Amino acid sequence: MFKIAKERLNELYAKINGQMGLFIPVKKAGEVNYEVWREGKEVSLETLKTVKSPKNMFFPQTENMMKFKTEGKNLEIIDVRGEKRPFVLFGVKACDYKAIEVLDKVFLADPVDTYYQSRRNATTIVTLACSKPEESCFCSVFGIDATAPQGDVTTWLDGENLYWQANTEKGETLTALVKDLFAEGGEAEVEAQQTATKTIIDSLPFANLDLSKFKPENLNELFNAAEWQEMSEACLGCGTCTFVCPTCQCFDIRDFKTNEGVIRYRCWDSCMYSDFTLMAHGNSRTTQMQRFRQRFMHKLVYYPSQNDGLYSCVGCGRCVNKCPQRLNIVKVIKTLGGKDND
Amino acid sequence: MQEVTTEKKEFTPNIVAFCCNWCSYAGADLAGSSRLTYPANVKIIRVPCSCRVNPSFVLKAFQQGADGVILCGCHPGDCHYVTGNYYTRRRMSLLFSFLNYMGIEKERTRVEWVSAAEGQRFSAVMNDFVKTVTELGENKRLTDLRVKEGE
Amino acid sequence: MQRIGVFICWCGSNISATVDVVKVAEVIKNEPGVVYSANYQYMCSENGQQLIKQAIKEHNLTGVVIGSCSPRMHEATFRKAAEEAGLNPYMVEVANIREHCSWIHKDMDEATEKALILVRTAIAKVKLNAPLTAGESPVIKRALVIGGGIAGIQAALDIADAGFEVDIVEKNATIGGRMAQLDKTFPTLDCSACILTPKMVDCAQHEKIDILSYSEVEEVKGFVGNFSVKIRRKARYVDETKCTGCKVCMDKCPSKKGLNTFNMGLNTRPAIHIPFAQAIPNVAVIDPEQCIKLKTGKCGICQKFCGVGAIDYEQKDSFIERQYGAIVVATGFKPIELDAFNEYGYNDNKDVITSLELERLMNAAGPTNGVLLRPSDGEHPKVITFIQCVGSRDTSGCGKPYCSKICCMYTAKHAMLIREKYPDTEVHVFYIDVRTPGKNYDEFFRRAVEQYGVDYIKGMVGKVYNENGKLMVQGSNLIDNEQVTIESDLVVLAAAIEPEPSVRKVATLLTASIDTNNFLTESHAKLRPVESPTAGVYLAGVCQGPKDIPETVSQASACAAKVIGLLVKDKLKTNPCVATPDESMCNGCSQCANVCAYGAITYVDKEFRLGGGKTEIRRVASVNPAVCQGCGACTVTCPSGAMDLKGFSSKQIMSEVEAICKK
Amino acid sequence: MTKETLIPKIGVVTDIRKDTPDVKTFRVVGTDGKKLFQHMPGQCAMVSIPGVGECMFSITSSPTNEEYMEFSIKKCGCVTEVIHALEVGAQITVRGPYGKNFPVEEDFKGKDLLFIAGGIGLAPLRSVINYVRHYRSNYGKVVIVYGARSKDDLVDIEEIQTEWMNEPNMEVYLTIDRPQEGWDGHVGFVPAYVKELGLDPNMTAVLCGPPIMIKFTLAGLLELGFEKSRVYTTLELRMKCGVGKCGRCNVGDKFVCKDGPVFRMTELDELPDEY
Amino acid sequence: MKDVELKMLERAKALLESGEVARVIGWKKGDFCYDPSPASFETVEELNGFVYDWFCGANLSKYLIEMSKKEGKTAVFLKPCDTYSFNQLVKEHRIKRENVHVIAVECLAKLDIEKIKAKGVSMVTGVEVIGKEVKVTTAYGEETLKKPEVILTKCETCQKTHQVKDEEIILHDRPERDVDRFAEVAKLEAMTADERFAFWREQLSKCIRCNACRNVCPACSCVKCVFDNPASGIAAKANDDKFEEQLFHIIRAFHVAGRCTDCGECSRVCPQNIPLHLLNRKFIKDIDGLYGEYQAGETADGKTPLTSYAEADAEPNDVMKGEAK
Repeated sequence: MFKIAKERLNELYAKINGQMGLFIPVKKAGEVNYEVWREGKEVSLETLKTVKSPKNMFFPQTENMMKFKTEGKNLEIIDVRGEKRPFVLFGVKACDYKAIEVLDKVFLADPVDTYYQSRRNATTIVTLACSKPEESCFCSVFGIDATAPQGDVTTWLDGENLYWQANTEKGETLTALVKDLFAEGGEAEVEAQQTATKTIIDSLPFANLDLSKFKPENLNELFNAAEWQEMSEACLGCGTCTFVCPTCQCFDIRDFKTNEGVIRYRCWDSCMYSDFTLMAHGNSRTTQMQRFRQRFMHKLVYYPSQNDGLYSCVGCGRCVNKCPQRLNIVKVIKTLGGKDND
Repeated sequence: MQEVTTEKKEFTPNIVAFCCNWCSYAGADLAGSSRLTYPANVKIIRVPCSCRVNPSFVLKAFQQGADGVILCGCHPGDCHYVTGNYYTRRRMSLLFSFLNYMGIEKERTRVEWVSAAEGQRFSAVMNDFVKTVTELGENKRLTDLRVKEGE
Repeated sequence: MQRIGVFICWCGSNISATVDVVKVAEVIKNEPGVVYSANYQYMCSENGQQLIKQAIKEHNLTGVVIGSCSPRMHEATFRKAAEEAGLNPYMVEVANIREHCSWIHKDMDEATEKALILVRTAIAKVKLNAPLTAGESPVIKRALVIGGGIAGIQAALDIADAGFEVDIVEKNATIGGRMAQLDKTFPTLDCSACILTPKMVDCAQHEKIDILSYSEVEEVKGFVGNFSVKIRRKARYVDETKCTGCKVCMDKCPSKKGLNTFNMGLNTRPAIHIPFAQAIPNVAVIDPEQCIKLKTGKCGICQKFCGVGAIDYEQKDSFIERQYGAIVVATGFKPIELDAFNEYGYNDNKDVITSLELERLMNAAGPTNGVLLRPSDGEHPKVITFIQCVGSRDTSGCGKPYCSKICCMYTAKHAMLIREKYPDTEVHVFYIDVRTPGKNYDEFFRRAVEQYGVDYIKGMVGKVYNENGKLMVQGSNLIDNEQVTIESDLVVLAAAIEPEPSVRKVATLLTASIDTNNFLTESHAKLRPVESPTAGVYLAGVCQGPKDIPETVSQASACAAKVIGLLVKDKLKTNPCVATPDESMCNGCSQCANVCAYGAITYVDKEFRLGGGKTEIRRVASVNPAVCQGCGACTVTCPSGAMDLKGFSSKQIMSEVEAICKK
Repeated sequence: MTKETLIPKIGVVTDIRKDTPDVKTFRVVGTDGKKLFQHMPGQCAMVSIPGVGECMFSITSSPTNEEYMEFSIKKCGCVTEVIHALEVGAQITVRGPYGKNFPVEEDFKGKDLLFIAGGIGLAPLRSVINYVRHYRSNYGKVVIVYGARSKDDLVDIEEIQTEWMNEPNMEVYLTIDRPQEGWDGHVGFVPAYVKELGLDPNMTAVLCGPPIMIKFTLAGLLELGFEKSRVYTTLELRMKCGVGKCGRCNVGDKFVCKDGPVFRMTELDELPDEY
Repeated sequence: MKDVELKMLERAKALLESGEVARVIGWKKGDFCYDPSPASFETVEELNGFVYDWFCGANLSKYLIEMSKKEGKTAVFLKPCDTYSFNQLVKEHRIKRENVHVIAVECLAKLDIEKIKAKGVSMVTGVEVIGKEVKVTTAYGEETLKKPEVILTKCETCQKTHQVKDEEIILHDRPERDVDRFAEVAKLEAMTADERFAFWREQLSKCIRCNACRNVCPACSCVKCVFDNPASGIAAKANDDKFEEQLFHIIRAFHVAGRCTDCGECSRVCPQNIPLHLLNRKFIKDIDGLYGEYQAGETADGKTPLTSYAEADAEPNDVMKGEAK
């Protein structure tokens, strides 16, 4: 294990940035989101939850896929992707890291989504353990240890230092690159922090959510539950929950006319939107209740039944904080989940 | 430095002019039949009344790379449709003031009332507008680059 | 995919001298969607049109773009040609490469480049054009005239003389209006009744005119050529068909203390009465507020004495509904209330009167039988002071900002008549300006001053007060630059006139727009002064703006000409470039109707399928294509973009924008 | 399957046939004049007009056709409207094939097959029917019941009448909803006709058509003694990616584009009722 | 606030019991002391979850668009600011007025949990407001905060009073602030165009186009939004670049101009805390300055500034020169 003094972190960023791209939580106009690091930007590793999750590093909110050019009647398709420069994603929390695993199962499943894959392959992920979880956090419910996230490199941050431990080959490569900034040591501090943090995690209000009911065999029972109507009543049908969610992966493919031709791009979409399933001759989900149900059923039942029980929620609590009308997955779990939620 | 100046010299702005059919378009016709010149980069779109111009048309023009947008209609009180340009006046006052508030250069947008008899004025207005926008340079703040940061 | 043909006109050398027309036609061939492209010397010529027609047929064209002179010049020509070749005329677009290009640019390359862009822009538009057809609507050959004053009477007579049925709806018991109250008329000083009453009689006797007196318009539906109007016939408690106008009831009626409104309240009349001697119809009416029988149930004297049994205390308001092709609004005016003008002491002094009251005082059929006596004591006034512009040209907010237009002339008339009849009377007139435009008007005014020695004082009156039974008029004389006080016996105020208040309701019913002073708005101040923006509605008389009798009569006749022009048509062709809402997206928020100057938009409840077998009833806009003029104001007001304009759709305009901006 | 699953190929429209007032069949080949890719009956492809949009259509032609692919497309939205306006020679984009095919090489083999279609629902079945005709000896008896609103709405009527009706061991029953001049065939709705025909319940059935037709036909088949596990149908939901990622066609734990569009009735029973 | 809540509960019970209304729209308790959700209550039993506290900031008026279509009357609790939105929706025929029973309720400003958390106070378990002080109980102890510093941004400049007069009112509110709600707009106006551009670029670049601002906005009540409608020519789902962000917010602000009641919900719900209300307020400020003061939603009838005009209105070019008044 290595460590580096907090005040020298800028040197670390600069060093990484010299070799590859660096994405890191940056504060802009009051809000913290992942951004390209540049000298002078206000890095905020301490921020527990970035507004947007780091998923847009692999699955950007909008992404040009190809261009079409027309010459007379002839059509030409141009792949607009360039070579992906390797980059480091720095400061990923345990929940967000787990969410990448959830996304991998979708995008890297056959047939592989090469847009996602090339970004994913080019990334070295440096995770950061949590030390101050708050009341909306419930990652432990999904078996995530916020004090020991995985990733190519795991780091911990306390008042003085950042502690660094490489986990993978990619991590080692990165470590070698910046090693001269590091000193050895930090195991004791890290352990102390982990112990303290775990005590907080165990006492969090959502620490004991009961997921036992959300099993594939209960699919139809849960789907037909009467409570959906009441739970979804206040839902505005905005996409806030889906857009801040680290695991939501719905997208749309659209065309945009430019002066030279047509760009086909994909962008985030939300199952909460009324036109998500709209076709020329009908809509399979006409009510907001159906759309609301779809989102949570997908996270808690459909996805797990396709992926060996892995839930498509990582307990990051972003929806708990950001839903305009204070609806969220915790309320759904409490209403429909196992009886230990009562 | 030299390069910059030559570049500026070569810049000819793309101007979209929305003209109402009854006054301003006729005014433009009169400018034409009176052989009163104005730059070729002004292109006119005919609308029945200035009140047909939706803010989204203006924004669309900027998106597609227009450097200036000008709206011309009958003088207030002379609208062929009685009250159309009164609404235009309010809408565009508010819209253009708002664009200015967003930091879009206010010189890029303009409303002028040109009657069917004011061919002279039409040409003068267009010359002046082109001059103003040329001095301002390319529209960079409200154009669609479709280029993304951070990749 | 459309099959578009492009035709580039040389216009002799007008276009071809600066635009390389051959090149334009050549380059444009490669545009997607273009299947034919040609250039010709004069596209608008017989041969040119033939070329277009031939190409439409040979190449199966679905759209045509013509690069030529302004569409204001030959769009109609080319559309007609296309139609003759079997193509919908609205599938033709004109790129203006003459007025907007060749004539204003000198550089050939530059002009050619621009011409190409303009043609491409027209192609972009025509690709989104849809065939449009003008609708037709039938015309009901009957006109409604609202208001039975001189304006309404004249309009009705002219329309009826042309052979069309006309109904006059008059809210009072008789037609005649304000003019019937006047004594003499300027500038000829002939007797008002002498020239008006024959016309009233003509109306009554005209087989095509139906006078609906004591009636009001209650509801208006429909649109130009096809209005359906509900009219309330107020209960007059006298059977109109039986009453002979013998006036016995008036003599016998025990309740005689009602204010005579015809005489401006200067004397009284019985509860049952005929407003004045020459009233049309010459039928009595009972004032229910005043009638003892109607108020208490006891009395019934008039019924007893009525020889023909015309009295019917049980009569109720009734309604009739009729269809009209055109409506003339001639609701007239009233003098303003003078409550806001305390300085003139109108409410405190009986001898401060308005000019209209003076008219009655001087009229032989008036309360004093034409002898000028002052209201307070019946004495003959020796000093009379006129004050002009009472409430007119007033920007203080108390009165009206406009000039009432008639006051200068009638004041001169009054002054002259008084000096003529009572030469011993001293007459002063306070004025701000004297305005006398009009044939023989200034001569008339000068006669008052020069021949009759009326004392005109330029200046404003500050105060009128009573001192020892005399009315002291305190004002300034701006010419002599001094304060003057005139001891007067009678003060006459030239009160401003304003539209009859009931016009507001009428305007609302007709969705005719009204200005801040309650005058009805004309369609165009200069070129369409007698038409309301609401198609099929015409304006006559003071309801549109202050005017005197000759002007009113001319406007009424002009109205009639317009109405006749409309009614002779069997069908109306409607402009196909009208607004249409996409009902599935309409919120029914009413914003579009708020900006429609023509009242073309109404709302209907419509049922929509929601999916899952459910339905929902929503209020949605509905545009009457016969009334919509196609300005597009509603399309921008509509937040959901549900409202679009045919021929100038949002998509069309946006694609024009795109084509222009494409570098 | 191309490696870049979301990047399409360019297709050239070589023939357009107007089947019904609102259905056209488009023949498509690659720019090299060859077939764009191989597929199996029941599979779909994403067809797009750049700048307008991309839509999923079932491939109507049989895989055994080595020269080209066909799509029968009904005009019902903005993309299909533009497609309908295409002329021969136009270039479009195609990607695929997507989804599971009919089990022609597995469950269908050696079986008697019953195909029931309504309206444009014949499009996906045409592929499998012609496949079966090509490998005729691998299958038993074939019965086709096809209905539409009117005789003008029957897709591919020429092929049905000239080829299918003359195929040995193949029965074709046509019906239209309401009597019509010039039609001397059966009149009535498909579900009723199916019951009327008294079909052998041991056949393997494939249904395709509007939801309401499927619902009533299925009920009729069950009445006749058909087993749900041997009844197949295809679903149609909004799709964008075609590879089970964009989330749109998700029903329960299935993605219609990936796990369908062909489903056994027993599989559908397990899905929540949201398709 | 507790006494108000009790009174509201009492009324809700009475209305449901008597059958006068079929449902009551209010708020229901969440998992914490600060996360109540809007909810409808159809039975007295359901009212167990009813709550009205310092965090009931949501504007309930928009729910009435759907609720008023249902069978039976709907009672709704509206805060002063919500009554303006209600009137505006009635004016636009979006709410069936006859199906709604309005109960106006006291507000006294609502608290913003994000602002409380930003003060470094986490694990909040309880909140009590005493005058101008907020006592926060947390898992770690107690904290006292200044109320004006932790109220919702939309409450900071609120001077609204109840505008639905014909229905019952639970406790008249007393507006306690006298602040210039246009101060921040004026501040921006005073900047140079470059500075303003930089300001809005930075703010709007955060936008994730989640549509929360649009979907919560009572003025954005379109059956189908132009941005969802491919036929509009400006439909888009996500910000593809800076133009998109601006286009969306400019068009949205323009569409609600003259109709926006300044309820501030847009800024409240923005997950990126973009001060969206400053966009709408610019329109309000301009309208007030150019065409006379106008408060949308003050009445349920009449025309809006953009659907009316005066002959003497300012000329756009004078407005741009800053010379119009």
